[in-house]
Amino acid sequence: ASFTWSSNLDALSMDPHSTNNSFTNAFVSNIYESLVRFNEKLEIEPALATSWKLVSPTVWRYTLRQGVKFHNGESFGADDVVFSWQRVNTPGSLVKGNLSDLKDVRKVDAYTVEVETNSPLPTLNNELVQLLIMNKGWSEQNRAVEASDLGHQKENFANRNANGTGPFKLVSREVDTRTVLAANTGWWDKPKHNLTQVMFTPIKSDATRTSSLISGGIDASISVPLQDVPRLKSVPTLEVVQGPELRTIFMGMDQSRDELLYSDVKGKNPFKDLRVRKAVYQAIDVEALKRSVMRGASWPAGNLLSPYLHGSPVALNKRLLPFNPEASKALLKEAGYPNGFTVGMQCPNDRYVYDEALCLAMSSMLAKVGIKTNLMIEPTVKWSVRLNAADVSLYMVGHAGLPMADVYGLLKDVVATRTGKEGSLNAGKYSNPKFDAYMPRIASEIDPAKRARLIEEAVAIERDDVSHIPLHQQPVTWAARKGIALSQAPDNQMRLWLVHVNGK
Amino acid sequence: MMLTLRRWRESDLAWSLGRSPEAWISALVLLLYLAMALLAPLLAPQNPFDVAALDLLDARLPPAWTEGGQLKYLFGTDGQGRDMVSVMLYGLRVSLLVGVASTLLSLVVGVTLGLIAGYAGGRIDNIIMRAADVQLSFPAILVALLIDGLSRTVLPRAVHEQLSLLIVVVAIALANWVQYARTVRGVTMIEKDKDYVNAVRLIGMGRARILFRHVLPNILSPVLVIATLSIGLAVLTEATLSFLGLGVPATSPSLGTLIRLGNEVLFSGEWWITVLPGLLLIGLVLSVNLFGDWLRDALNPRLK
Amino acid sequence: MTTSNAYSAAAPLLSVRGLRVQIPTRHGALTALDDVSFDIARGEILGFVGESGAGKSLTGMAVLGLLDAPAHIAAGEIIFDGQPIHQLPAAQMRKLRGRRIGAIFQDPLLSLNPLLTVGYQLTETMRTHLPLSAEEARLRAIEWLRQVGIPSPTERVDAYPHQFSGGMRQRIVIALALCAEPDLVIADEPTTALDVSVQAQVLELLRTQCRERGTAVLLVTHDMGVISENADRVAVMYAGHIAETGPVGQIVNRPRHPYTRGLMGSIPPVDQDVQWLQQIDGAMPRLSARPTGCPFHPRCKHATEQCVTTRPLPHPEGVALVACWHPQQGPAMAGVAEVAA
Amino acid sequence: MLRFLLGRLANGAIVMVLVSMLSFSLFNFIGDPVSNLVGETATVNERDAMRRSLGLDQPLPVQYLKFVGRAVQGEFGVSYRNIEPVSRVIASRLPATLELSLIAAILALGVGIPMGVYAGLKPRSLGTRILQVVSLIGISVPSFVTGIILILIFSIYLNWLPSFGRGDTVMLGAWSTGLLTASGWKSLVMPAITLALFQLTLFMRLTRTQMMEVLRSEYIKFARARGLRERSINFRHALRNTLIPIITVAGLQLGSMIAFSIITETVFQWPGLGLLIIQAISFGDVPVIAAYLLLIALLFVLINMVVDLLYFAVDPRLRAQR
Amino acid sequence: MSVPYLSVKSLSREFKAQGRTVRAVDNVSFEIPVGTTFSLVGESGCGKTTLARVIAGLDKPSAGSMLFGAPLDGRVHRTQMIFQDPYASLNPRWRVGDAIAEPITFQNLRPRPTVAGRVEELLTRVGLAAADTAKFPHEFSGGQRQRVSIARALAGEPSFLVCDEPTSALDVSVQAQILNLLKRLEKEEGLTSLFISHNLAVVRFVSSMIGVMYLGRLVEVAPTAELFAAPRHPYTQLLLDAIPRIGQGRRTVSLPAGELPSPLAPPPGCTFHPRCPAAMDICRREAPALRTLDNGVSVACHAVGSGGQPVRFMPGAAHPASSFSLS
Ligand SMILES: Nc1ncnc2c1ncn2[C@@H]1O[C@H](COP(=O)(O)OP(=O)(O)OP(=O)(O)O)[C@@H](O)[C@H]1O
Ligand SMILES: Nc1ncnc2c1ncn2[C@@H]1O[C@H](COP(=O)(O)OP(=O)(O)OP(=O)(O)O)[C@@H](O)[C@H]1O
Ligand SMILES: [Mg+2]
Ligand SMILES: [Mg+2]
Repeated sequence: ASFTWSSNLDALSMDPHSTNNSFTNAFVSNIYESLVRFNEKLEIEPALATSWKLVSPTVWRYTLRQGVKFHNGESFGADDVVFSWQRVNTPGSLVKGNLSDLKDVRKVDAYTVEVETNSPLPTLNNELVQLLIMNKGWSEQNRAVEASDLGHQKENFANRNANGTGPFKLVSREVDTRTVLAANTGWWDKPKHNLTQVMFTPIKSDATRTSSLISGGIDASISVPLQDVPRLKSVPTLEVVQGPELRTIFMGMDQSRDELLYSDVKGKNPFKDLRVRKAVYQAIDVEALKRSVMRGASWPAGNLLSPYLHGSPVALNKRLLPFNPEASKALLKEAGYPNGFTVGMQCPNDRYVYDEALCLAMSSMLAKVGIKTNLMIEPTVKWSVRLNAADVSLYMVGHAGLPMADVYGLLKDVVATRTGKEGSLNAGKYSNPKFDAYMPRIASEIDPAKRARLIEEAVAIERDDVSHIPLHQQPVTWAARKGIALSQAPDNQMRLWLVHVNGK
Repeated sequence: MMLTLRRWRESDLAWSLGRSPEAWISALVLLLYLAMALLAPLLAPQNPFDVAALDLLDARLPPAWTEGGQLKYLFGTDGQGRDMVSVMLYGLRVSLLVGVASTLLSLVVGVTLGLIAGYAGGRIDNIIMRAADVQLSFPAILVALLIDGLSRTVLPRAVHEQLSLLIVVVAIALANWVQYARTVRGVTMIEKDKDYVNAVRLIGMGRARILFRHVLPNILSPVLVIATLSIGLAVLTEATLSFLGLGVPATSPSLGTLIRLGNEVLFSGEWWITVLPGLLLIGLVLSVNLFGDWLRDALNPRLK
Repeated sequence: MTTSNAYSAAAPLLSVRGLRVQIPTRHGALTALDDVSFDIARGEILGFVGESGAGKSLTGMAVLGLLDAPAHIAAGEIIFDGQPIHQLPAAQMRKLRGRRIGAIFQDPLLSLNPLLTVGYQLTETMRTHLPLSAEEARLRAIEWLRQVGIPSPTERVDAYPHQFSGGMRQRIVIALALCAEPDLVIADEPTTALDVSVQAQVLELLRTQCRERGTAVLLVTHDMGVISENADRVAVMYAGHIAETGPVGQIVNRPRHPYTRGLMGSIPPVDQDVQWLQQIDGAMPRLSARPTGCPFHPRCKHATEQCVTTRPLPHPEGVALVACWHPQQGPAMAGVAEVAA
Repeated sequence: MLRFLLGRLANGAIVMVLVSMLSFSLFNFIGDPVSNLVGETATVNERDAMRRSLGLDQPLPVQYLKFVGRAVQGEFGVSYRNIEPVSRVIASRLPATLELSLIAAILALGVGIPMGVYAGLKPRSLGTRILQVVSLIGISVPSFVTGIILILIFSIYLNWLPSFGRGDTVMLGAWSTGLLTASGWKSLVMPAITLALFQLTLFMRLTRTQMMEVLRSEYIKFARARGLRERSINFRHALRNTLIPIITVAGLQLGSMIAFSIITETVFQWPGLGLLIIQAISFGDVPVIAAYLLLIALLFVLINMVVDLLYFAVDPRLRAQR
Repeated sequence: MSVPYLSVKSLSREFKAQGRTVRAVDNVSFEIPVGTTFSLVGESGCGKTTLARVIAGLDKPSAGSMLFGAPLDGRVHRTQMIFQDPYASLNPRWRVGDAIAEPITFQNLRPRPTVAGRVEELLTRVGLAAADTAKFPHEFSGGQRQRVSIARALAGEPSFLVCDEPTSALDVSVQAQILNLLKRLEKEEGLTSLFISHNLAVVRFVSSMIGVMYLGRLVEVAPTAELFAAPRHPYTQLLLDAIPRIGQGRRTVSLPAGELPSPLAPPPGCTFHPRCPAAMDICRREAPALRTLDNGVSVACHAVGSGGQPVRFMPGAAHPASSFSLS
């Protein structure tokens, strides 16, 4: 059967190493595979490796699958794995950062490789998902041994051509128009899908995408605007599937500056006071946001971590404090702000589901307890500059814990003290040495039970500190023609090899 | 004052206005719009800028006459629970402000440059007209980006945030000055050689004074025509900019932002959020244009 | 020329009777022409003079059926070759224009379409009215250019109007007016835009061409000299009325109407020195403020009570028709009147 | 004539240099491409490395000179977003936009001018009044709304036309055209109407005023006085003379149609320059933005030249002078 | 003789047009005595307006000089100008009263409180009513506007008046009013003027000296009576003949063919030679200089004898009242 699907984004490139863009990575995963892969429940399952074992605390040995062929007919082997590791380390590669805990990948024999890590790494397989395997011979033939290097104005063949081992082959590609894939009949796995040809057409405009679903121009869409859900549900031939995404949306606060930016408070920073942070927490009605802004489609969060993330402390997934404007006002008064104060509020307007509307609604909620907000709503290109420069006071941000789907990445990016290597999204510069001390331990604790306890303790610290104010997990909303079985996962990735089209 | 009033009443313009139903109806509608915009704080049941007064629970209520509507909100509410009547009144205010302010600004810039180019000629003329060419190859959207970015680097942070409305105005104005400059330049080149200008040159009057006292009043009618028409265009441009996320912030609603936000929920049945401001905008642009159209014909001596 | 109608061959080619043209405005209808009557015989040149705004052009346009809206004929009739044409349907009037009644306008630069070659404009005009093939028409166009004195017409037939000088252009306009061989040409100030020396050439051309073909001409101008040298008869207009009509010699040498006399007297003479020019004080009334009775009475030193109340109708005075209660006698000489300082 | 063209070219060159400077200074204001490249969770060190690798850490004049140095060789670098040479990205998008603009222009001129002629010939008729009001509605509705309304009617309710894309295209050498397939034409209808609507109204209004002025001119009166047929007067004599101002405006409008196809292309996912630029802006794809701006400037320069040449073709007065 | 108010010496004015140079005024010299009117005649495009603009100071000469002598009564030298087109010479947006007052207030000629009175006085002077101050130009007829222009010119208290075809756009009855007014001003105020026209009859009425221009050059300068009695230059003769005469009936015109050559490409030698019946070889090669003859007449023609006796070059026009024969 043939299948046409759409999203608001297009893959940036077909090269699995040249970009670090979650949609691109997800798209390319239908063509290229790694040693292991996530299934729709985000569990690790064997892919190009059949088994693995720990040979020393920092060295793992992977047995590769035999008889696997690349799309061009060449056989897959250890050389390709080593080659791909080398390619990931070329200057142009942008996935390097996702594999930064790996030290080396060595060939043992034709079908065995060893992976050495910098330190004991419980999440190695989660990281390895990012190491998509390219064919050495093909890359050498087509001068694609290095990833495209933007700095040197270089493009390479792999950008618009692909040769993987995955369930689908690239047939043609027109950027922003359509990318056509065909089923790989020689795929090593037993296909659960019944697709022969897949057409992907990105449609940027929400209304147009929805119209195309209704008029039958496309079979499925993986970015359905929430407001269109009722309309789509009313179409008898369509079906809407909705579930929580890994991504949690939360509010950050500047907790490092001595004087808050964009504020009428001079000479001090109210957010350094836990009472003020709690006051903000209690002023925001996440249930109201869910009902009125998110149209019922959100999962109010108790902490920053989605329950679907590996290692998530589910026990802590309940609100720390209830919504209570009176309590909030009392806290503010206690902290010395009986009349509240004014603060800048930085939000993106094209990044998260209803990001702008959420901020507008929160601005109204905060106003009710006396915190007047100066809204600074911007497109992502600008908003991200602000985050990087920590040019923020009260800001919205979100994190999905991807690509590893593990709590560690999120905590490292969001909560850990900002340094050159950590806290990249910690624009408010929250910093608690007690929390930071947990980080290396979580990173290298192999024993799952011990690791879970460490995580729970660390998250409790951060949660009690109100380092951030968690809002909710936003929804993944897909729609498709009835009779098409899609397997939706919280990482919002279209796994084409699990799609089944009935009839036809 | 009385004299001007009387002159106006007896003038051909007034007469021709009376004879064109489109013209006086649109003039009436414009006056009505103007009144609504000016009196918005008095007319609006709710102040949409007072965020503390909003209740999220009231979000997306349909108009009062439909099922589920509340009498409190005649035209329903938007996604933030703002009363549609109020946001539309305030939106009209912002849109008109953007339209009029940007038109005035581009008019002042364009007319001044056009006068200078037309009167001075030669190298100065050349420079100004090249600048016009450059300007023409920049779509308003990119101009808006440029101005926005520029103001960010030049202005102190806090100031910039409050100026987004001004930035939109400046961006639209910059995109539109060229047509004034070109028209005025052409007319100035003709007017400056007329003998009434020569007559004042003979008494030794300086250039600037001649330009503004004598030439300017005579080029006002084509300028007036462009201005009326471009108010409508500016209102639309603002709407388009806001469609691209570059317009006025959503907190100060313009008709454009309202339509843009409402446009997103058109399929979900919440038609009033986009249709009502849309109709208001169409009415505004339509009457401005109809009025401008009539003015063009009425002021064109060759068509009399 | 054959005439087979109820009127005798001696009947005038064009006869305008009691013509009234009105222009509706918001202050009511303005009467721009009132009770205008005159005849033109075949082959005759009738001069039309009068102050600017007196209604000369309007008369010509009324005859052509080309009054600009909202001006329209409110009363009177225009009879051309025995046939009333003032109420003719547009399509029939169109066939008449160009074919039977030609026209020449004041400004040769503005009269020619700048984007079409003169040859095209000539052939189109001819082929609209005469059964000619394209080649025949072209040959005739060249012949016409030759006749109106354009040097090397074969080459210049494909030239555009801007490639000719003003005098040549006006000659082309004459060729255009005559090329479908009309019986009457209405020439509205055909030389006002031209230099004196060129003017003489053009007028002579018009005169010869019309004489040869027996074409009658309504020659509108305000240059008495031009009238004097070219017209057979003259009609003098003042404020929408015809003040005086008569043979050219009579009007020029022995004008009867005080206005005509004033007009003649205010022309500075070329051949003699004068101290002061005779002047008619005041200005012609505006259309919206026409005086009662004789329209000239506010400026007339002979005006009496009668002139204020009752409008004089044209009546014969010698060989002329004069609309005046107090027609004057004797020659009107330029420069005789002393101005009251 | 040659002198004139050379002068035009020199002027064009000045314009291009100014545009290049302006567009370059735009870079710093667009936002930061680095986040989009390395991912928002990338560490500070990774960002800095990327910034250095792109040369964004160098002083602005140095960046500009490098940019100009490459640009004169027709090199605009590699698109940050698609990692393709910018020249190829633009070349692959240009046909879509040009075809769309061209068809829209034909529509605008082909419908607008006849409507304007009618309105000019019968200025007081009921038809004209209706035409004027209705056409004004066309320019009172923002084009993103027009687009959605068209989609609602023709894609959803009637299901006649596809709501997005360009349909099937055929390669003619390096040019991908949608004009040779049925689905290409079907896809073209709605975007072309959306894009043309504003210009159509503009041309109608312009033609009407011009027509009314020309019809009052002395040579039209003289043509009437010669008893020429109405049709010939209206079309051969009058319309021709109204063409001169229309050509100027048409040139400018074609240029701005190409420049302003942004909205239409976004609404209909039309894979042209407009869609490219809007995505480049939101990504911070500086090389593409710079090249796009230069291309638009070049287009305007070229169009201005073509307009001048058309003047020569239409107006014999100009032909003689040069 | 009398003192010259203005002496123009070898004045030229060139224009660059379409890459070529047009000599609109070519080496012109003449003098205007105090309190008299000097007229320039010549066909359209011969350079009259250009010369007038240069003399009025609205334009710069390319070469040559102008010298304004001190007026006899010690008044300051002020130039004013009356323009040809009565419709373009008044600012349509200004009330007539304001337009007339402007030269007074701008140059501080009168104390402020008296300005209004002065404006009314000027208006009555030119035959308009004091009540007309509040009107706009469009409320006047062409002749009335021209009178407003004259009032405005007089308001500037000129010692020198340039009149560029002030009556060409008007009909004869209005023309008579204006010409009488100008003549009265000269007589009463002792104004010196330069008067430009292409109408010889008008010029004869107003001026004491006449200069005839052809394609940018002066071809003949003579006292008015002398010029009309005995035109020397063939072009002057042509101009005189071309004027249609009144009351002499139909005439046979046998004017030479040919029209004004283009000033862009003037013929070599004497620019008039292509139209001149007396053209000789030398005329095609050499431009004749303006020679002063004994009776105050200057002429630029090779064919005019050194003694300056008038010779009839033009075939002339016969004026038989009855017959007409066609050439
Ligand atoms: N369309 C019109 N609307 C108003 N008044 C008009 C119109 N057409 C002509 N008139 C007036 O009618 C009168 C007669 O005009 P007409 O053009 O016939 O005068 P004329 O004798 O030809 O003058 P001129 O010598 O200036 O050409 C004038 O007062 C003129 O202003
Ligand atoms: N600004 C200019 N640029 C180029 N050529 C000019 C300019 N002004 C005048 N000329 C040319 O100079 C010549 C003389 O013009 P001018 O206006 O002085 O003539 P004129 O005798 O006043 O004519 P008219 O009787 O028509 O007013 C003409 O050929 C004209 O084309
Ligand atoms: Mg007339
Ligand atoms: Mg002149």
